[in-house]
Amino acid sequence: MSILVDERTRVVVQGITGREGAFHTKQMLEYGTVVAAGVTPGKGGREVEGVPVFNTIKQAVEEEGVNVSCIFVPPPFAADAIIDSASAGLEVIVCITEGIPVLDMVKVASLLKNEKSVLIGPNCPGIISPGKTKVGIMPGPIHKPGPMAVISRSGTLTYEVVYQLTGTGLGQSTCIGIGGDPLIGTTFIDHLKRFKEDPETEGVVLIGEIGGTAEEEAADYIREEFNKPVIAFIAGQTAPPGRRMGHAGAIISGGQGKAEDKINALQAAGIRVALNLGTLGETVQKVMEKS
Amino acid sequence: MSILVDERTRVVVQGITGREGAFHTKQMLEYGTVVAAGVTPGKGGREVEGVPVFNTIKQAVEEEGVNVSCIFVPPPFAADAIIDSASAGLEVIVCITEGIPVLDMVKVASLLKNEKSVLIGPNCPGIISPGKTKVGIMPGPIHKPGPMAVISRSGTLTYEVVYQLTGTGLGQSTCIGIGGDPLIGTTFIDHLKRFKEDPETEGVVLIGEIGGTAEEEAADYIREEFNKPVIAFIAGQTAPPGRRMGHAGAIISGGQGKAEDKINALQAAGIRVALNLGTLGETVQKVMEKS
Amino acid sequence: MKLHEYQAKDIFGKSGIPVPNGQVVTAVDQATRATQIISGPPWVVKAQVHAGGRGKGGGVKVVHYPYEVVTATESLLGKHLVTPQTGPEGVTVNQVLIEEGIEINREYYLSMIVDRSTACPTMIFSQAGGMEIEEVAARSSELILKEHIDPAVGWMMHNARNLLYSQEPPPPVGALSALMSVMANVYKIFMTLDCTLVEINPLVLTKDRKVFALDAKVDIDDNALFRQKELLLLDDPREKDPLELMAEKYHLNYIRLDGNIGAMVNGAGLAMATMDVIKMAGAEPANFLDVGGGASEDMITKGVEIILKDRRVKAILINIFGGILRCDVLARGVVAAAKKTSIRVPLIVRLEGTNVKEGREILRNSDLKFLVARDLGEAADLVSKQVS
Amino acid sequence: MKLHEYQAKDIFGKSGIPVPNGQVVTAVDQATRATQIISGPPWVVKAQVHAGGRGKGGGVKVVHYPYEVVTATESLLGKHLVTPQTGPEGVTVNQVLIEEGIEINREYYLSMIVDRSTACPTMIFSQAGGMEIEEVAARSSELILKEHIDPAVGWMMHNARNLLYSQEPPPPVGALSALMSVMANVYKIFMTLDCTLVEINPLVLTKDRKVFALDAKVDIDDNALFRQKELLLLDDPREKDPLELMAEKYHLNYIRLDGNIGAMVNGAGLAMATMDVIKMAGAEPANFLDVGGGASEDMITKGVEIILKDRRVKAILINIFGGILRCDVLARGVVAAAKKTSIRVPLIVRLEGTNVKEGREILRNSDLKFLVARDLGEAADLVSKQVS
Repeated sequence: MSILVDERTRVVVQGITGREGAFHTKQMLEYGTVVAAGVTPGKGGREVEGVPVFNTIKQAVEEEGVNVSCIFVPPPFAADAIIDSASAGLEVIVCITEGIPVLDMVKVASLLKNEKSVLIGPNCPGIISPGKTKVGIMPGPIHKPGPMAVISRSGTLTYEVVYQLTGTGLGQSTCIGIGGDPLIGTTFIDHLKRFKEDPETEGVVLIGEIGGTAEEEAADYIREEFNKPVIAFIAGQTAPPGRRMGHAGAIISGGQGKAEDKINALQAAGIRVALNLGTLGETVQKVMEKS
Repeated sequence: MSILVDERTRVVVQGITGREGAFHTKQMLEYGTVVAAGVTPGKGGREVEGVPVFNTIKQAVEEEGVNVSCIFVPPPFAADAIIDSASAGLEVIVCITEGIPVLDMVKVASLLKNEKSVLIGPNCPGIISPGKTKVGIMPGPIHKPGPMAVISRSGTLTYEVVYQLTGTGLGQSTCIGIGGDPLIGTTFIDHLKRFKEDPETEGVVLIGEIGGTAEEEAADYIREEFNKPVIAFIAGQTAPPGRRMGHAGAIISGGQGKAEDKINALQAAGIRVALNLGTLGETVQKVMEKS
Repeated sequence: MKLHEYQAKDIFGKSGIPVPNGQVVTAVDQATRATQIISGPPWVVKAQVHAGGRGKGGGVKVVHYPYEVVTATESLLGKHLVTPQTGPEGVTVNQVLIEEGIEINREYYLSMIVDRSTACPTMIFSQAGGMEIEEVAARSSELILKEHIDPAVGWMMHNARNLLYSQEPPPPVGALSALMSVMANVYKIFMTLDCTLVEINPLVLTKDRKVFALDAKVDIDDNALFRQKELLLLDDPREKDPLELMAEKYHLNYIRLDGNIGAMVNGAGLAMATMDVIKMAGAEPANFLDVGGGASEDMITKGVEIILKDRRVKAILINIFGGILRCDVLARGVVAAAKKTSIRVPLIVRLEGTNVKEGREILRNSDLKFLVARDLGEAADLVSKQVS
Repeated sequence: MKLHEYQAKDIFGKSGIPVPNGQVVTAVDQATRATQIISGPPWVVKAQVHAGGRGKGGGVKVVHYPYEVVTATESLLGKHLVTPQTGPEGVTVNQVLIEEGIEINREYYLSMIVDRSTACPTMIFSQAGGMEIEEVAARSSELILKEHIDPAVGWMMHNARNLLYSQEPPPPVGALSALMSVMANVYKIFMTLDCTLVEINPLVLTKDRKVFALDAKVDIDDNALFRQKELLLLDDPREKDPLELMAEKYHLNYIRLDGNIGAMVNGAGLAMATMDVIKMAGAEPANFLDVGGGASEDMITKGVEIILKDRRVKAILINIFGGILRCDVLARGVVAAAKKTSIRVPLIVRLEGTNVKEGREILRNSDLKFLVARDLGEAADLVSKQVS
């Protein structure tokens, strides 16, 4: 009833001794996540919230059998942290860090082609399988277990959507923030494929925004291969071209990445696109009731 | 009755207007190889031995449907030529060039992880499926079609072996020179796997030499997975440590790469190792008669 | 971070990409001297502004007499230039580039970006140079060629050849190596300076087969400026909106727009969606403002102040989904802002999430006049009422 | 191409890897001056030869008085140094490096190579520094740690941390960043100078947590010298065997060995196999000689001459499998050599392949005395007869 992370997940927090790392380690532990280790180079041997700190990912793997990492290290060191985790063979790498240089991500992407690790993010809220584990910074209590999957390029917008879903009684199997950067580890399609195989997921809410063509590609995939109801929302209909709207990846450039084109592509693929965020929860409820 | 290259093979010669490229284009054509195109940047539009010359591999693919390349370009430009062919999607890339800088090959190897092309060489005589096609510089007439596969790190030594095989009446399915450099595109194991699946190949002659551990790894593979007779020969039993014996890859260093260790590993895996090159042909014949 | 044309050409020149001789002037009296140093006629006088579409806005003048260089400079310096990419108020021209005119035989388009779907640095080349590349893409996309560069191997000569030999007709033999060198240098600049864009449009060939970058655009990855310290010196804050510049100082993500409803939101996606809600309610958003997850009380105060500095704003919608940013922090920040600046317009507040009760309590107990929206739907209705 | 220790340390110093102060001298009278510039006692006087195992051969002396620096220099300069890696005749010492002595607290081993099986630049690190790394590998391989570097991403800090924090105990905190910097610089040198080996053994830590490269080995990829032209200046041909040097000039692949049967073969693999045939016949190969696929008549002549210059040679086995190298070219070259130099030893010739008839004909019609072997088996028999 979830993908990628669940009760089996043993998290290592990279940058655990930093302010954000420590805060969210506490939050994750409170949610019930097994945070088995932390890593901060040079601070091995300490503890944060009762979690042992190691100098390297390698040691955290050897000593604590961690299989998922959650990265809070500052942008100049984040690519190193991702590659470190990938080289150590972690299954899932969640990178919260915002502001990683694009050319660092070019390197990361090149390396990940040859590794089995799944990278969520960077510049994302993380991933949560409600009731099981939360790897990231989303507020836990707004979630509840259930049949809806959520895939989103955004953070708080996702919380808003989840809040509405939970409000209408629709719980979630897994919610993933794939990240707001132009180069991210996974696409909508990567996760749609996983949700397709997840028997407990009954429908998907896809939250896109301006910039790039990921939503258009997802629309093609859904039309051709996806067999569960999808409800989409696209943020940025009023965003002007050429400006980065907060997210590094949210920019209309060279005539590409407009909300309008995305909405058209999704609708042409037969996907219900909610235009009004205020009533998105109700819209999802209606679609799911029909199906 | 062959692997990688056969009647379907349409060769593009990279560096066709050079002395060696032109000479061996003629030789290949005489053998019956379909040399469909040549590439020399800036010399597009010419002809060499009746073969049309293009400026880029891309054009050769588009115009002539080539699927295998044979590279004769000088060492400083050879890595570029390999990567060009790989990016253009060629199935097999045979690189004859000797003397490519090791760090260029590091780049090539890294790129090839993500491409489907099979690289034979560099610093190799090429590949021949006798009676069908020859992509390389080996003397064609010493070969004859038959059941023996030959995989070798060497050039003339391979000709010697093939000459002896043909002399004893044993023809060849495919003979591959994998190259004498420390970094080469394919290993003994890569081809053993292909020969395992080739119904017409009845036995394999494996010709190794000092340097690296490719023979030891092949021995492990053969013991565990290979089901046809293998006869091995290792050159360099009298080679001193620390010296490169002609081939860039033929060097005993750090206590590794000795002929003795290779012979021991092969014998321990139950493989017949011919110690006397002079009677190798007879040895193969005996082993094949028994099997 | 955008560079000016003259800054980008300076980088080009140092990297071996040929550019026309030129000189940047900031005062009219420097123009005469420039004509004495720079060969001409003709000369080209170009306004140095970050906004694109300069030519259409009259920011580029080709002149044939030295006195015309002076009058052209005079007509541009200190003036407001309105281009398709500026607002109607335009941008002030603070610098002018005076260049030798180059006789053009052929015009190419050349640029480098990071392609999002392949995650590779990608070179884009077209024989349809000198036009808007978006228009070329829309009209005849077959004229636009791309080479994806694998970061493990970097730029290789076959990348250049694939682009050049695909032209019909291919560039003349004498110009091939110069073009290949420009391409290799563009890649090098892109990688070593952490660029998000390097663009040469047009890249021209003269009759005697010389190659020149006639225009130059270089954008630097803001996230990489920590390791590109010397490029920081090239930043020209005069090109930015004063309110955006102020927001930057307080680490607020603010973008000024043309509407009349201000918005303050946490999170970029939610901020965009809130702008859309405003639009659907029949109004126009006056700004994008993402205060971020870690906003402090002070940042909230500054955010309200900046929104209000835009005199067009008729109402403000605050939409906060408390996560890491707690609703009580937001409320305190808004109350503090009200104490500093009189909030002269209606305030619509929608709070949800962490510490929402405390937040609402703080607002209720303040002198502040504000309208509470229980959800986004209600917020939209309230916005709608403000503009009707 | 091998560099001398002092050359390698010069590169290290310029790249930011700390090395002891030192000076290379080529004459005894420079030694006194060196002691005045270089702080001591103690001083270390080191013979500069390419051959390894210097220490065991008495090529490294630690001394405590200035006059000892002079006597140690005197005892090395111009002398033949015999090490486990030279022949019994040793190598001549032409240069001596005089260095300040460093007080050693801990010794590490650090090197970088290209790993053949992963095709990746690989750093090797061990806390068992100052010993032969092969011995450490054989005795306690768990002490040898490796980091493979993906060429797409290059050296990253976690690579260094994986090596350093795996030590038991890890290096002291004060030395960590210095060690990480050495590692990053070794990688940089390796990649930018096209090295096949960079080795620091030992890399030492002093009591006050300073880091020094006490020894330095840098080998350059011969195939990359076309783009490392400035390194060519560092080549020291005096370190090479004179016959090998001569062969190099004629593009012949010749390696001098200790035996008494010369061999001339086309192709490296066949040349090695022919040496093995000689050995199995009860003799010892005097050399490896691959004349290559494209050998000319002149190159063959030079090859024969070079083999004969080795006075230990009692017979020559020529084994040619004609492919691109035609047998007639070979034969003409051998005949020409016989005209120039008297061939004083028996010549065993085995020819096969392209133009074999013409080749045999040419030999038969010459004044040359030679023995024909129809195949390799017969060649072995003939060799056997020569030594029995």
